[in-house]
Amino acid sequence: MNSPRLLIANRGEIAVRIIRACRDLGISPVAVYSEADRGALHVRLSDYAVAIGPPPARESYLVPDRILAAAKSTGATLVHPGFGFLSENADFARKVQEAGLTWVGPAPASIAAMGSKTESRQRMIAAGVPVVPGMTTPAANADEIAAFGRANGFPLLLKAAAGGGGKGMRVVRAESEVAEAFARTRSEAKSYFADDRIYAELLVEGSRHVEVQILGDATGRVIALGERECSLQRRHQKVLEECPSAAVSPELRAKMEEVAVAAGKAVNYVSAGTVEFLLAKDGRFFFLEMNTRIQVEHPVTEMVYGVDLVVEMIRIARGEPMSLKEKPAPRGHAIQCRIYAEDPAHGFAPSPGRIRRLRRPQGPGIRVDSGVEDGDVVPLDYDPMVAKFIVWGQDRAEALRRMRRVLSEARVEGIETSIPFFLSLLEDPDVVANRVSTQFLDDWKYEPKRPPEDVVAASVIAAALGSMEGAKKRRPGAARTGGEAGLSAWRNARMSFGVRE
Amino acid sequence: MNSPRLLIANRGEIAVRIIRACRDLGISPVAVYSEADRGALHVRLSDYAVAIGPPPARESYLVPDRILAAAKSTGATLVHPGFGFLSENADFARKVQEAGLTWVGPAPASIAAMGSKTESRQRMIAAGVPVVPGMTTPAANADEIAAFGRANGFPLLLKAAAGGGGKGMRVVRAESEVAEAFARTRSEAKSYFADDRIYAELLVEGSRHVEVQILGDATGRVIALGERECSLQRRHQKVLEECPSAAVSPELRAKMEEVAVAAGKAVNYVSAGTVEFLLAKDGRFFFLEMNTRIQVEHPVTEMVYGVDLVVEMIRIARGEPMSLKEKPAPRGHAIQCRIYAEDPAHGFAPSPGRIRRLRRPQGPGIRVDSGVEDGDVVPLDYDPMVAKFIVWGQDRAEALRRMRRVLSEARVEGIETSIPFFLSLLEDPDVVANRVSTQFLDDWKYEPKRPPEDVVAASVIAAALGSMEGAKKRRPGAARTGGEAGLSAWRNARMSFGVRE
Amino acid sequence: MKFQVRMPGQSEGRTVVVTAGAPAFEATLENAVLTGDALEVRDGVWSLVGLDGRQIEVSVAFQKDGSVRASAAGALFGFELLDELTARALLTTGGRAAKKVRHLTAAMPGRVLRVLVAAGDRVTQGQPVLVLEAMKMENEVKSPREGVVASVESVAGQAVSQGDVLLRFEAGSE
Amino acid sequence: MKFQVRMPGQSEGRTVVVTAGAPAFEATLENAVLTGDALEVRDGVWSLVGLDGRQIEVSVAFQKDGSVRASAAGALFGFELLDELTARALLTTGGRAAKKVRHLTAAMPGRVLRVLVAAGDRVTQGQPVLVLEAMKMENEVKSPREGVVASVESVAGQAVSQGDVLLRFEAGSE
Repeated sequence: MNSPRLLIANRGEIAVRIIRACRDLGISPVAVYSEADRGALHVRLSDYAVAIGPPPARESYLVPDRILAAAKSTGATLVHPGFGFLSENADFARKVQEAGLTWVGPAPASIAAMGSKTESRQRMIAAGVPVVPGMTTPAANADEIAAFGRANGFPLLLKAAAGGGGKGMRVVRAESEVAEAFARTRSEAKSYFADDRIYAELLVEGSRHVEVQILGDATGRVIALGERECSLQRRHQKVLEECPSAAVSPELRAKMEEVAVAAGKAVNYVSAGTVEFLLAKDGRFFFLEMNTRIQVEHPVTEMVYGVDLVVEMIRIARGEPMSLKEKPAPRGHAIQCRIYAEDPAHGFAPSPGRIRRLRRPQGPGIRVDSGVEDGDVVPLDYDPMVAKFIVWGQDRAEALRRMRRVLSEARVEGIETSIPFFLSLLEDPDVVANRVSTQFLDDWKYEPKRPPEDVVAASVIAAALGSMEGAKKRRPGAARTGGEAGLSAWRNARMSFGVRE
Repeated sequence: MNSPRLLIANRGEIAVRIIRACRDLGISPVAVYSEADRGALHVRLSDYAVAIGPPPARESYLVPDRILAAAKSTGATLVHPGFGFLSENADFARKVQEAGLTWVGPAPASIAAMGSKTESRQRMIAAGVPVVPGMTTPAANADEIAAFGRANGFPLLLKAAAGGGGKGMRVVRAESEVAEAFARTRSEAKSYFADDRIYAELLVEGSRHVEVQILGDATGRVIALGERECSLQRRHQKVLEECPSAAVSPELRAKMEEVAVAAGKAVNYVSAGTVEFLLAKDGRFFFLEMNTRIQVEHPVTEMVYGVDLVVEMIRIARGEPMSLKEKPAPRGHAIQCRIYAEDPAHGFAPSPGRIRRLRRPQGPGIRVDSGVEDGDVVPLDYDPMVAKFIVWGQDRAEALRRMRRVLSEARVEGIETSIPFFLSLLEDPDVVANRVSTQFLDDWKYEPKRPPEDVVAASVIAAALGSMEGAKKRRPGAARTGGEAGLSAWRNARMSFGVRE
Repeated sequence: MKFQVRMPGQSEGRTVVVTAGAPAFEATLENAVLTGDALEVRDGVWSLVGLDGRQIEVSVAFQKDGSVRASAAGALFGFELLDELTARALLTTGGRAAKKVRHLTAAMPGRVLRVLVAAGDRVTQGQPVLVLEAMKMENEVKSPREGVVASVESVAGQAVSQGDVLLRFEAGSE
Repeated sequence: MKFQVRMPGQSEGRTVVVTAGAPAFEATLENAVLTGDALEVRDGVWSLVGLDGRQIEVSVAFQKDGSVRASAAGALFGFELLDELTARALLTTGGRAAKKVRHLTAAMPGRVLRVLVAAGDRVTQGQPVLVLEAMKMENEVKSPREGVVASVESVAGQAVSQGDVLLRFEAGSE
């Protein structure tokens, strides 16, 4: 245990992802955990682990001093913030550095410059990068937002100034909605980012969300690693991402990459970062924000460009140049689905709990990043993302086929997940043809699929057999009230499921 | 269920691999199973499944008529043989075609030409490809082998004429060993390949096993997809494979690929196949044999060349051209470890049984192909391979680091596996530096690693706590006889594992 | 053994009679006789192979409320399975008659962020009465009916489980 | 509670005294007091966090022969753990005295391919007496001692489990 130690100021899937990068580099990972996470996978895979408080994030994962104390007590010399939590908190980054530790991320000044959406907009405007019309300072009250709406028109998008990852955003379609939306957005911003400043910008409808991955090192070199298509969003939360975007031509890619590198250089960017653009239907693109951290959807870029972004971040933080001698060429197409612990059949209600059985998909071109395994508990205190399914294919069509296979092969029992939602979504002709925008899922209604009749027959027989064998412990109990139609599902069972009459 | 159906005449990991290729192509997979495999994963992942006999392979997986009857009863129109079993049986391939089904593999004539090691050698000699001195017809008795040895010198290698995959091979170092080796090798050849013909060739010691992947389609096009380094073999069974070989220069690669394509064209090769070479220390290479089927180690090629070889085989069998418009360029380095159900600490004794707990490694650059999951049984009737761990890295050093991580992250409980063997093997400086030959593992002795002292302390405490909590059902029982030394492992526990005195 | 099975959204159940258990099962579903080979691979996970070779792996989990949750390749659904005695008993006691909603329960586990009403308040159907936070999302809980709040059974900051009573309505207040 | 623990290849056990159980455990190993937080994540899988923050996830499985199989990151090993009563009883009855080998048992499950000796044969130590096939490999089974075969307890084609008796030696024949 004389290898250097890296403290991961995060939990769940991204903490496990960073642990793997540490192992690949011969670094010893140090976990922190709230009371809700004592038995979590990221703790069990680490060499050191420190308790940092009660379940609510604001009393544990969001408390800088507890993280720093944990680093001190375990002798960690590096701190990786992951995404969310304190990852874009410039003060925290500064404190880490002042404590003599290495911050695995960009300089605090770069975070500060880009972390405030309003300041970053000002910087980009100064650098000649096109931006969407929006407020240049946080709104002091609801009236300022109403005034901006009257001047620029509705709909508006309310955003947390310290936010990111789609958290705490809200659409305001008319002046009458402003007051309530202001209060609600501010409350969520405070609870998630410990910073209640919010602002508004014009919502350009029908546009796509396309973002460019950049990587900079201490030599001043900044490169772009292509774009990601992230237009499929629900409640402003990305749910499915692709690399590359089928909507981006090589010429457009070159332009976006050029602007992204310029944006990075404008803030002396060192580390992995993402420059987000709004891509309008007419091909114009606008700077939205820059995320000065690793992104949930980074694996699609990794698969297409053959690079380990988290490993690069750690290398770069230690003062080494990035390992990529030349800009790598893209190969094939990758897609990621974010698997959430939620029930798509019941309005996507959160579905925390114990995972009774987990079958992870496997095989060629498949990557599963998850923060849980068989028997683990998904606590109700945090983001509901339990896994990411990432597939690679020679082209987009092959990647789509593989993703359907992966979603069918997977089993998650004990909690509900968004897997059935994705299975339906990937049958939508517009999704298959990439005719989407960031509003696409607002209008898209999930309908649970009717199970095939032979599967229903098999399930009923299995349940009856199981109930007979374990009559005492598993006998079916009382009934609930039923509906109207007949059991026509049985009718054709005889054709498809080995039947004698 | 109106999609075409493909019957997989195999079991275990490769059957599951082929099922995934079917799913990716929208084909419905049909499994066959012996009585030992009724509950196996390859059955559970299939749309159709047919029982084909008792556990011994010669009464089930090796009976052509049962396979054909299964295809007929389920309406399968394609048959994929996997590797081993009937995969290189030209008669079976012919029967499949005569039954009006599509054989997913090369033409029976190509199999026959290459399937007999003696005939293939004759063909290659005729085509001007260098071969190792060896018998050109099967040995009728032990005397013929002794005579060949007297003429060419010892050591010799005895091989099954219908064999492959390292099965049923034996080294004979002196004439006195010939009689017993002849009987034993013939018996194994019969039991595994249903063909007891064997032959001998000169063993070129200190050489490497390097093989070239080829792919041909019905248009007559044959391409080579680089080489694989397969020198690390135990009992003539490959255990670790790499792509590319660190011992092959770009010039040598070009030469080997050229010869491999010529070999394939000489037998009008259509499908995926492998041309195996013996690479001598001086850089000369000799044709060993051609495997006219998919190979256990195909995933390392898939990862480096970005191609799905099983999908290509199925496409090609259906008369489509291969999907690769141009020969793909290699990227990075891949390594595969074959995880066997065997106990390296006890002479690699077979270790079948129920897998109580399985943690599969995950993360970037990792692929796990396996035929079992949590709770599954590894039967004693078949090959002990339960999984393949495959890693990809930007270069060989990164791939080696990832493989060490993967082997440490994995947990298999309930059966013993070769994982500890690989963890030790990958610490060997000669393996790290690729200073190996096919004899390397003959001289290499596995020594179980002493567990770290703090891990021992933690385990003892966990066992004591567990024994206290579940006293009735898990209380430790009677003792066995012990050894000699003291428990010095405890001494330093106080330093490394949170101690008060 | 005889069972009644009912799919969600269907009022009438159908009869399932199992005449032979695992492994060589035989079951009658209405007029059709289904036979094949059934193996419980592990607790609740079954592989069924029909006479025509059709293989289906399905996991069936008996829920607390007596329903069954089934999970197979790309399919996830629930149904009710009752043995005949239980089914008849329910029919006799009229167990299925709809009841009036007397209280509001949590549809999901979470933390109460804000309570928007107090005892004595009159509320309309659909009116937000609480804000529940779960997995970093604020979820408005709406009143399922019109009526007068008899008591609020939860306070801000409290963690609640699925099914916990959040507030009660006065009887006959709608 | 007091235990005796012995690692393979070590004759003397050491004493482990657990003075506080999970979660806040305290145990004495010889002179050292180890304390920390222990959680059984699931059956037999423990996460231990020491006072200095060192985290170790270990799975401990109690074997049929009473030993413990431990599995942690990159480490797989066995040891014996006995509570003090059992340990003392064994010491008193001399349970540890080596016994003479009276029979040959199967070290692994497999199928008997060939039997190379018959009752009455005299064999030397290390002489192949059977060929066992498992997982497609032929494995020669060698005699553990010199002696006379009293009876062969297996026939070609027979499936055997680990520990099954394959043949017996005549008493005093070495």
